[in-house]
Amino acid sequence: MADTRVALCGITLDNPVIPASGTFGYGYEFAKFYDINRLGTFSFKGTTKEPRFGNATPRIAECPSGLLNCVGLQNPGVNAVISDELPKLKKVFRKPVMANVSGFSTEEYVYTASLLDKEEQVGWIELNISCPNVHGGGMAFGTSPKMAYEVVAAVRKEVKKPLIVKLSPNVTDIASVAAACESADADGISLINTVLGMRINLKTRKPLLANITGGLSGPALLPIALRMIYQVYEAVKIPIIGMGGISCAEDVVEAMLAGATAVEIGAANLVNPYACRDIIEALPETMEKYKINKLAEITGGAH
Amino acid sequence: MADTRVALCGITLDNPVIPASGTFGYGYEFAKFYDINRLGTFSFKGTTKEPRFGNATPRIAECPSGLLNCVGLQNPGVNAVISDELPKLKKVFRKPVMANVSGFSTEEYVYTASLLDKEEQVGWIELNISCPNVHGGGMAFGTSPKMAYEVVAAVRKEVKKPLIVKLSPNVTDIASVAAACESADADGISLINTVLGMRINLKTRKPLLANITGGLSGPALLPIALRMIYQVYEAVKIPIIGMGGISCAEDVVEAMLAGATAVEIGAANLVNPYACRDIIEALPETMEKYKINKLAEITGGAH
Amino acid sequence: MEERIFTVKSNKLIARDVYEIKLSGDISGMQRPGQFVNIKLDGFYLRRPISVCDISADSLTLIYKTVGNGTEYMSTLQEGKKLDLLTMLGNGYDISKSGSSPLLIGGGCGVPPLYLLAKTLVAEGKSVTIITGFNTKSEMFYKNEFKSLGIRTLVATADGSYGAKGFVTDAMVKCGDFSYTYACGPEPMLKAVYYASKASGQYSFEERMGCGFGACMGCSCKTLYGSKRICKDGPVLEKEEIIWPTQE
Amino acid sequence: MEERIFTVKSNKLIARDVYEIKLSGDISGMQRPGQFVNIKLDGFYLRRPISVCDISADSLTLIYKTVGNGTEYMSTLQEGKKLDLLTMLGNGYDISKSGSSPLLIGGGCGVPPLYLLAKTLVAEGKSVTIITGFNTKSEMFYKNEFKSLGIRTLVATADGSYGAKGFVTDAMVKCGDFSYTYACGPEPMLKAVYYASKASGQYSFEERMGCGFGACMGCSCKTLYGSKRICKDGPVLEKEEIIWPTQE
Ligand SMILES: Cc1cc2nc3c(=O)[nH]c(=O)nc-3n(C[C@H](O)[C@H](O)[C@H](O)COP(=O)(O)OP(=O)(O)OC[C@H]3O[C@@H](n4cnc5c(N)ncnc54)[C@H](O)[C@@H]3O)c2cc1C
Ligand SMILES: Cc1cc2nc3c(=O)[nH]c(=O)nc-3n(C[C@H](O)[C@H](O)[C@H](O)COP(=O)(O)OP(=O)(O)OC[C@H]3O[C@@H](n4cnc5c(N)ncnc54)[C@H](O)[C@@H]3O)c2cc1C
Ligand SMILES: Cc1cc2nc3c(=O)[nH]c(=O)nc-3n(C[C@H](O)[C@H](O)[C@H](O)COP(=O)(O)O)c2cc1C
Ligand SMILES: Cc1cc2nc3c(=O)[nH]c(=O)nc-3n(C[C@H](O)[C@H](O)[C@H](O)COP(=O)(O)O)c2cc1C
Ligand code: FES
Ligand code: FES
Repeated sequence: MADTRVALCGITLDNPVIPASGTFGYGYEFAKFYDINRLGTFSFKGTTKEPRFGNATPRIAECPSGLLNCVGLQNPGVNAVISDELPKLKKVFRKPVMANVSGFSTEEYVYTASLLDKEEQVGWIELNISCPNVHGGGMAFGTSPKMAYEVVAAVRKEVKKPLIVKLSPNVTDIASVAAACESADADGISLINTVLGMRINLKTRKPLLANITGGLSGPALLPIALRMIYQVYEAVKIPIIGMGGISCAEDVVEAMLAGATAVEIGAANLVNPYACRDIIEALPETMEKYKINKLAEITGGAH
Repeated sequence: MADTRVALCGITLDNPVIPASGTFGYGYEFAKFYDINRLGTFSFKGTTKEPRFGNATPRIAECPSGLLNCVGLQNPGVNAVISDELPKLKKVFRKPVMANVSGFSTEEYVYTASLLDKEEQVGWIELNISCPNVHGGGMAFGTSPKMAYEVVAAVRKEVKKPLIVKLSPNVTDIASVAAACESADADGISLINTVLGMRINLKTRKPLLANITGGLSGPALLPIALRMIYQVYEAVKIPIIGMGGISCAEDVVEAMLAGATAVEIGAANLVNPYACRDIIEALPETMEKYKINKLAEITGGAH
Repeated sequence: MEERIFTVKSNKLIARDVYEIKLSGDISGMQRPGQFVNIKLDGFYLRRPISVCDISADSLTLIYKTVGNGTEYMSTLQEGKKLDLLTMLGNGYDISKSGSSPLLIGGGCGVPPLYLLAKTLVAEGKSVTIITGFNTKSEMFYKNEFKSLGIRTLVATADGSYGAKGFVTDAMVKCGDFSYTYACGPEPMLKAVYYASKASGQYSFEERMGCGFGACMGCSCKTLYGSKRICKDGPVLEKEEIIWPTQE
Repeated sequence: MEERIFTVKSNKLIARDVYEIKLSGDISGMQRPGQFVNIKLDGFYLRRPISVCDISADSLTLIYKTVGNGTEYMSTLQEGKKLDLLTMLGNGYDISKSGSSPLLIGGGCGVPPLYLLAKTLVAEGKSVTIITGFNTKSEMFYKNEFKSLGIRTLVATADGSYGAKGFVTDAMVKCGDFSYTYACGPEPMLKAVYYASKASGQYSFEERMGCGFGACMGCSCKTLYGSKRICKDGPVLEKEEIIWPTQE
């Protein structure tokens, strides 16, 4: 029997498949399509202190093997998430869930993360440090090891649950950012967030996205994500959640060999709403094909 | 009549289409397929001071909408390029050619660039600063504005022909690297080189490439390249050669709207040896479709 | 939402750059007018959303204009080709609000969903009027199909090459009063109709989509009832809730 | 090199995971044994190199093993499907060096190019012997086709399920002397043949390719005559120039 279980910061997942934040809403849409309790867990839409409508539209552009988005963290704000979304979520999802947290200042991160940390169903806090730091000149927290250290250390103090830091790939040296997060006592690293890109509308001769640039996701990212997972695995000892273009069970195995303990699946959910279910169903057969008995054992196998 | 001409650092090209270094050899292979004098120009294989065999094989891996390569600058060394390749090249190509130069120390860059600068047929020097700096701890020249400034300034002193600096996309802030090159008196910027990636062979559980990581090229890069061209266009006044995943005439227009004066085409030549000819032939029709009379006028049109 | 495989039965040019494609497959549950399908096309990452134009016993009719690479590719699909569709997407029009004499207004590629709507309203015994607007005669389609439903059918062309010269709103003034408005078309047309009609109504919007079923927040818009997703809470909005973006 | 469009005539399983595909199209200039074609497949970025196995008046036979996603996809291609091929790639075998009684040695997916080679040598009046090696009987193919050429045909299987038990080199010792060796197969087999045979010969190599026509330096190898590109200066190397990589 193929054993697909993995342990993520002390919590055992039935399988390593985790829908990525921003591509799975709060789970209900998908709960109509299949039993989402089959998932390892899922990471819900990025939550901020205040409610956000996000950016103007168009927010989506097609790319070769991927898409750009500039949704801009649309969410009802942490208070509404706690009062409205989590109670509804509880009805369709019985497992611990991953709370994805964003912010534009260290205080916002701390505020939002510490509120979500107290929610029973929240199993992990996933701190998305790719947002521009409004007090730091707009440069994203995740682009410098120093800023990353500061925000992670501040959140760490207020958060008891496992703290996973989600890194931006738009950096020269992702391993040093990961190492900074580890030294600020993060419990895990998740990567990669989207790669900054843009498209231009040839008819209007203007950028296609209202926000000019957007984040690239989808299979186009896969080789970049694998390289970064591999690099970060050599730089830290804490577990890694790998993501970026993962679309099938073979990609899951590849990301785990590169160093991931679990994986997140983003864009694939949008084009195939059954993507995560299909991947979970294909895992045992794929494991057999590559002679894997316990999936957890292959993490980092390519090093 | 569609006017496809563009001026690149004082030299007029019949069209903005330039096969990218490393994907067009020294032109002969392609001269058998079509008249390469129809090209704007082309950038020949990266040349170093010493001959290099390059990395072990496998050097190539397939990716969604692209490929990884770790050829490792295989070339016969600058002296053989001058004595053997350029005379042969002259027989098949009548236009000024772009000499792509690589090195592992500032001295090597200066040595190679100044020798090629003296060659009559060389129209431009394209300085590829993505190579690891052996004296700078292995970090690539192109990853820090300071290192970029130093190598460009040193080469600039010895080179009379237009000096175009080719940037690596594997950086947090490409605009600042471009600005450093401009202030070191570069005449142009070309971007992007390949994005660092990797793939793993699931059967052997080892990295697929002998060199572990390789550079991603092909359509997967297009949105990343467009974003960087756009950013660099806002940061410098010197002309930009845009590249990264360009595969058809519409992509050429898109890169030019983002800020490119001309474009290079890399991976597309490998899967379709007629790619550049096909693009050149499609340009007039595409210009008509988007109501462009003079192609040169659209550069930066999306800003 | 359901994922279903359909087979191309026919795919033909019916006006300049406009194609009618008929697909056979399981159409159960797809009768609500104003809903759309999201089509996976080989070589494209995102699906393409197209409104349901008509439904028969076992087939689905869509009408699409070739505006880019995806729709260009669609126009090359041959009989027998299998397509993966997400079906029953969006809220669709609420026909219970139509009153006795509803006016339907469609512009360009906004016309198709009004066909199933008109057919459904006629079946409910309503007295239906439709105005369709096009740039020019060669782009016009489905005039006869609407006429065959036995409804009053007006056409406006911007250049006057067919029917009334001008926009759909120019034709509206000649229509007299009506109980309700159903509209679909480009945003400037919807806006003009909004200001030109006194009656209440429902307007169908377009937005670039990531998923088409409510997961990604790619298609959000602001309404007086809060932010809504065009793909899931729309594409049809009540006239009363619409907030027009201040800048185009 | 030439780019040509071929049409699938047939595509069938001939041994475990091994398919024979016949393509019709313009085969002029493709008669040189040991050359390969590079095939564009929908949904894959790089082309897939496959050796020419046989050529008839207007068709081309290839034999391929399903080892990954590209060849898996190839195995689903139906009659009538059009394929874009770069043809006449690589140097191919030089038959002028064969002498009167050449020995051909092929292992697994290295067997196919030897068929056209054998046919060509027979047509030149040579006395040809072929040894083909497989892991096991169910993977064996083309034994009868080689026999039909009227040549001496030996088969070795690693598990002894057919023919001589062992590797091609075990079968070689039973063959007596021969004038020249032509070999194609996995690198360990080529290396074993290299050390086992006294005669000179030509060996065909594989490498992962970017272009297949000499432009990218993706497939370089070191030889005693300098660095060579497997795709352009190979895939066939002279025995005398081969440098075996020191580590596997
Ligand atoms: C709910 C809904 C119903 C629609 N119904 C129809 C219909 O019945 N007939 C018809 O001709 N068209 C319809 N459209 C528009 C149609 O989806 C686009 O014209 C089509 O997706 C363009 O694809 P392309 O690849 O040819 O263009 P490209 O511009 O190459 O497409 C690139 C991307 O932009 C998106 N896109 C481009 N234009 C639009 C647009 N106007 N609206 C939304 N997304 C767009 C595409 O889906 C794709 O993701 C509808 C759109 C929506 C949102
Ligand atoms: C000159 C030459 C002739 C060949 N002739 C034959 C033949 O006649 N019959 C046959 O079955 N196979 C042949 N091969 C091997 C064949 O090209 C590969 O098995 C095939 O490309 C694998 O593709 P895939 O997508 O199924 O595998 P994947 O592993 O998914 O392919 C991924 C990438 O790796 C490359 N690749 C994978 N394996 C090999 C390999 N062994 N050699 C070169 N590239 C590889 C692919 O081309 C592709 O770019 C030949 C290879 C070369 C270089
Ligand atoms: C529409 C969309 C919205 C996203 N929103 C968030 C978000 O709110 N928070 C976050 O950390 N990542 C967000 N992401 C990034 C994904 O979680 C993921 O890191 C990225 O898309 C790469 O994975 P993929 O290639 O599998 O999509 C979003 C991605 C998409 C496509
Ligand atoms: C096989 C290969 C070899 C390359 N060699 C070089 C090189 O020698 N020097 C250089 O500056 N860039 C080299 N490049 C990078 C390309 O010139 C180009 O910057 C990159 O591939 C992105 O463009 P593309 O997506 O059109 O291929 C190489 C790329 C490939 C695919
Ligand atoms: S397109 Fe994804 S929510 Fe509407
Ligand atoms: S594969 Fe490109 S040179 Fe051989």
